[in-house]
Amino acid sequence: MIERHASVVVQTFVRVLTPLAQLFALYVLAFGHYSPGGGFQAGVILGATYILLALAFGRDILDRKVNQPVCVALGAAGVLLYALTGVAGMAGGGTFLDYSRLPLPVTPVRARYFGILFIETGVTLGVAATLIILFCRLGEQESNR
Amino acid sequence: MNYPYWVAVGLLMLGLYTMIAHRNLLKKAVGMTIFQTAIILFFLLLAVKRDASLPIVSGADVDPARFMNPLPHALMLTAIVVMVATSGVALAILIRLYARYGSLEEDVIAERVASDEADPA
Amino acid sequence: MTQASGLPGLALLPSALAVVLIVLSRRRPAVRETWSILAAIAQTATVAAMIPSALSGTALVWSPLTLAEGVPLVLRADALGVFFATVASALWVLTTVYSIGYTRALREHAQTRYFAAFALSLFATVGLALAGNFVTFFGFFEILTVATYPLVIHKETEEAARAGRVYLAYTLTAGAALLGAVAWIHALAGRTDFEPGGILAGQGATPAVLWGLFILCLLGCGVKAAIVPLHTWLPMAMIAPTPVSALLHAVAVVKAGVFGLVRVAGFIFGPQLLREIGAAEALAALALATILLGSLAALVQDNLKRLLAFSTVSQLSYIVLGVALGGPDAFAGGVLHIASHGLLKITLFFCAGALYVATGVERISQMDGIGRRMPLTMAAFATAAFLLAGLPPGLAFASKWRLLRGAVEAHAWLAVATLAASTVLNIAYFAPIVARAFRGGGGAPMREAPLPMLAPLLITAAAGLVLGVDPDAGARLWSLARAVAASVGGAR
Amino acid sequence: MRAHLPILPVLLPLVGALLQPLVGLASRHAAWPLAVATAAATAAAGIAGLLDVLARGTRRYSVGGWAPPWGIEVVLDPLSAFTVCVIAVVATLTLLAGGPSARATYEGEEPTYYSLTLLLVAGLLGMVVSGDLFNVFVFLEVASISSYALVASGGGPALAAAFRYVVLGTIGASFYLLGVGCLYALTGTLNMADLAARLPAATGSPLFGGGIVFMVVGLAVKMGLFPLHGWLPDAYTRAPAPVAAVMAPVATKAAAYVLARVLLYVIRPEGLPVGTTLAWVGAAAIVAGGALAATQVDARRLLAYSSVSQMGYIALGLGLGVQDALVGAYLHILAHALMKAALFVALAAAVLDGRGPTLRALRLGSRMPITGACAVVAALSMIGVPPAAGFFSKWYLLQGALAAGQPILAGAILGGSLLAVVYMYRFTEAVWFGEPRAAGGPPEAPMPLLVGLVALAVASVAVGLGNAALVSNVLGPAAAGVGR
Repeated sequence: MIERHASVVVQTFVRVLTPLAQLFALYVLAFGHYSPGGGFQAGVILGATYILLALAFGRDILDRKVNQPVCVALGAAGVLLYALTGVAGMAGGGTFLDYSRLPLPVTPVRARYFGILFIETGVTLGVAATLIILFCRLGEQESNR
Repeated sequence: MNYPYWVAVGLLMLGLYTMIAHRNLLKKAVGMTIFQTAIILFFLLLAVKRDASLPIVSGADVDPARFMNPLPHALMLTAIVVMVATSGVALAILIRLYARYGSLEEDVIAERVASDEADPA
Repeated sequence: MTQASGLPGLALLPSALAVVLIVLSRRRPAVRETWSILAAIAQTATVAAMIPSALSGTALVWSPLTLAEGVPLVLRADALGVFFATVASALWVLTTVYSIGYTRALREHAQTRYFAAFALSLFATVGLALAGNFVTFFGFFEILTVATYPLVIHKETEEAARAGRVYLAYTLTAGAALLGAVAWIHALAGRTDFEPGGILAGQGATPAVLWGLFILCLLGCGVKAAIVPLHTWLPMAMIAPTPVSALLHAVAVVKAGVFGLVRVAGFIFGPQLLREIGAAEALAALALATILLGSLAALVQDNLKRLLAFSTVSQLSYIVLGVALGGPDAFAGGVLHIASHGLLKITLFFCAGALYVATGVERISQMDGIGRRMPLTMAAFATAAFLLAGLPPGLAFASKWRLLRGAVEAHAWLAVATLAASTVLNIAYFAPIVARAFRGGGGAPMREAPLPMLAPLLITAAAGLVLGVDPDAGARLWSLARAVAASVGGAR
Repeated sequence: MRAHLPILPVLLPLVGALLQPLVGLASRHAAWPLAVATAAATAAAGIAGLLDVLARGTRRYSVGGWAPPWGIEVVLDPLSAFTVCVIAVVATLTLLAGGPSARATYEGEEPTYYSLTLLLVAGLLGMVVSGDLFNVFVFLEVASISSYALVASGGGPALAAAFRYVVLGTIGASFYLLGVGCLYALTGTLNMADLAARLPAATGSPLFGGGIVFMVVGLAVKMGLFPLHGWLPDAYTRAPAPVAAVMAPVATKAAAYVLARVLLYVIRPEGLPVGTTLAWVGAAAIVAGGALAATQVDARRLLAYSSVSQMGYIALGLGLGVQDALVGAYLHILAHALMKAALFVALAAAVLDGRGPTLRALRLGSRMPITGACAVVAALSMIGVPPAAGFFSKWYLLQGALAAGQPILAGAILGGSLLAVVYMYRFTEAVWFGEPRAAGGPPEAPMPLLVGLVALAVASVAVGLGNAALVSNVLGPAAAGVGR
């Protein structure tokens, strides 16, 4: 079990940093088109913020904010968003993952842009959730079986 | 010219040897990572080209011959994710093995597994 | 000559249906047994209906589906097939009646499994009798192996399990050898059809290859045909209930092996080719050795069913001998012996079962005076025993006489001598039993086995006599046997 | 929708697997029906794909609209469509039959279990339809990682088996990747069709030989081919009963398929003795696996070693490479999947009833007559008794061995049948000699299990009887043109 780190400095710092870091994650996600960045990196940053919270305030805070079944479901939802974006391309008359054919009222080039954004959002969710789960599960002292 | 490939081969052998010869499961897992990394290195070496730059198209000055091959990098990005997942599963299993049998030495675990199977509690 | 007809397929239907119906009506013994009898009768009638066409030289052929690429499933009612199918089906009717008496008297367990496996065995027997090519034959041959296994282990004792293990080890190993032979023949000739006179001649196979094939076939069929030294499973399998020993280990299973050898010799290799590579002599030598060794082993048995089993080992090789000699007389005699041994040996087994049910006697040493208590049974036993030994006017005399004539014609003097010696040995192991049964024991009340058991054994004993006088009576078995020999062309 | 048939077999189980945790939040009881429905839809898509391919020919699908050789291609031809059907149908039946067993094993954690099994299925099907060597690797790892986790979910001894599986599985997958790298270095392409066109010009290079050896060895590990089968017996023995039932029939088949695809359709190493070696290794696997199976006292381990032996048949057929042998190998993929599934499901039924896993304690006999009968049918198919499917695959293999002039290999096939007699006999005897039905308690396995089991047993026989149609319409054309 990860213990709560009872230091005012650390806790205050984490309290301030967390929202900023999460905002930065969103920025990395959105800016991924133009510069180094993207869903994977955003997901790692997002996941790290929760791990940071757990390190400062103890594992319990994770159980309150995102408990494990929800976390697994979030991860699955992220990947599902990816897959469904691909399926939406099929619905628009293209093949699987053909974002230029997404059924959006924009030009194919813009549609490709949005398609990537959807997919990267899915990746962000998936990676963040996976990191949190890995942290929780591997950090458990005793296995349940 | 081909020396870097020998590094990859060396790492490969090192990893394989560690996986097969070491009795400690954690070291096996380390060997596994070295082994996979060697393969990634091998792929990346395939993309190397002298006097070439990153294949980022900016401006009109486009000469494909001056770009490095981006495909191996893309492939290895995927392979790295796969590798992370494999290592994650391996470590998760090791943690639970340790919790159950109190050791990561192959022979000790084999012994305790045998007594486990003889008398499943 | 062939003619497309669904009749051969129809012949398989009753027993196949019976398996399903027996399992479905497992909670009502009377209904279950009715299905068995009806199926047996229907099967006999269908098979009998094919006798005229088979005699006229027209084989009815039914080929409903392709088994594997280039290998159709063919059912073909030629003379030999109809001959064997008739014998097996007709005796199934009697055995079913007998079985009902037997299982009820002994209150056997797992009767549904028993009757279902029995029907499945007969399905396989008729199927392999009518099989028109070697692959089809092999299929039914293997089904027969599997279907008889539950009957062998019926008692579910440790001894039965051991017998079952030995039985499967022998028969499935043989099956693998036979599969090798079949596949090889298919690879060599491009087909595996049973054709009178053989299909392997002129395929350009070297003698070494032909010998290899012959040995595989011999291993494959020889186990079920109980050729020495492949016979050990048969005495062990006597642990099975007596009706099983009677029909399967005197008629269906062992004859399937012999029948397979007849098919191989007459319809795959052809007598001509067998003689050319010298395999005929080897087969004859094996048969002679088996005849003598089987008879000698029978001499020293005390358990009645084991004695009968060794007698079967010996008698089966008469058929093999006829095939090996290959002349028209010998071949026909050998084929006819399928019927004569079947009819007479089943009588003997029926008697053994009747003795066991009525008195619990299993050993010859316990049989003193039993003839007074069960005169009808023992009379039938004595009749069948002496007829089987080859005394006229029995059916076995008819077949052995032709066999002897064939041996003389072929100048196979060793065979003649062996046949004579075996007759003496036959009498030597049967006579003491009969003598013992009618010696002493006066005053004991008469107590025969129940009627469903008594009637079949009297009928088969009587049939042995009647057919001995005229082997062509009724099912025209002798004409069929001669037709087989003529078609194969028993090369001179 | 018809245009999307090649991708659906991957997409459906993938989406199904991702839905499991979401639906699991709402209701745990929905997991099993959802999984079975997903698998059934996948099977339906697979069958529709097969029919479509037979009617209209090979279907190629460019993922994302990028044309090959740059884009990722998914290909449905007779062979891949057939293999998709085998894996999807067998997985559907085992998921259906394994339901009661999974409920007992994973009380409350069923969504995770079904998510992993569906991911496994998606990975296996992805390996089959992928037209790109690297994507094969990715799907291979998706399938592998799911199966590592599934095996590990047994806890205790299963963890040790799972770790061994991870290490050896990773060696196998990495070797495959290394081989892919060699071929990529040689030709600069990963697309199978493109590679097949470019490779003949490059056969002289040492990278060519090295690439083939690495790929074949890697895939041999994944398909559990003797002597690289080290992970398989422990994994199948210690995995929970429902996992073994889902995994054992199909997991090794996809690797065998990739081996066939790579060796026969892409690389075609004419100058190297790869085929001959594979055939002889297959023969050794048949004999060694059979001999090892014959000595086991644990029913699961017996079945695991029988898998080693049966994979030998497939390797032998692929190695011989003549038309009949290939048909035999492909048919054996189906035959073995059906019979092994039936046997493991029957075993799961026994475990559910508190019996097994040692042969001595099995005794299904009079307590579970239908389960026992189905197990016997599958055992007979394993031995190769006609008209079960196992007989006909061996028949074609025998014809192939004889046509290739390899009587010794034909002997190995027959010898394998004999060994199968021994080990399956021990299994069958354990099934036959049942103790009298105990008072109370369920007299038979639960209904879903029975339905799946009976379907598998019936299919074993039906495939045998109908093999001629299958061979002349699907497997023959699939093997035509590549057979020597």
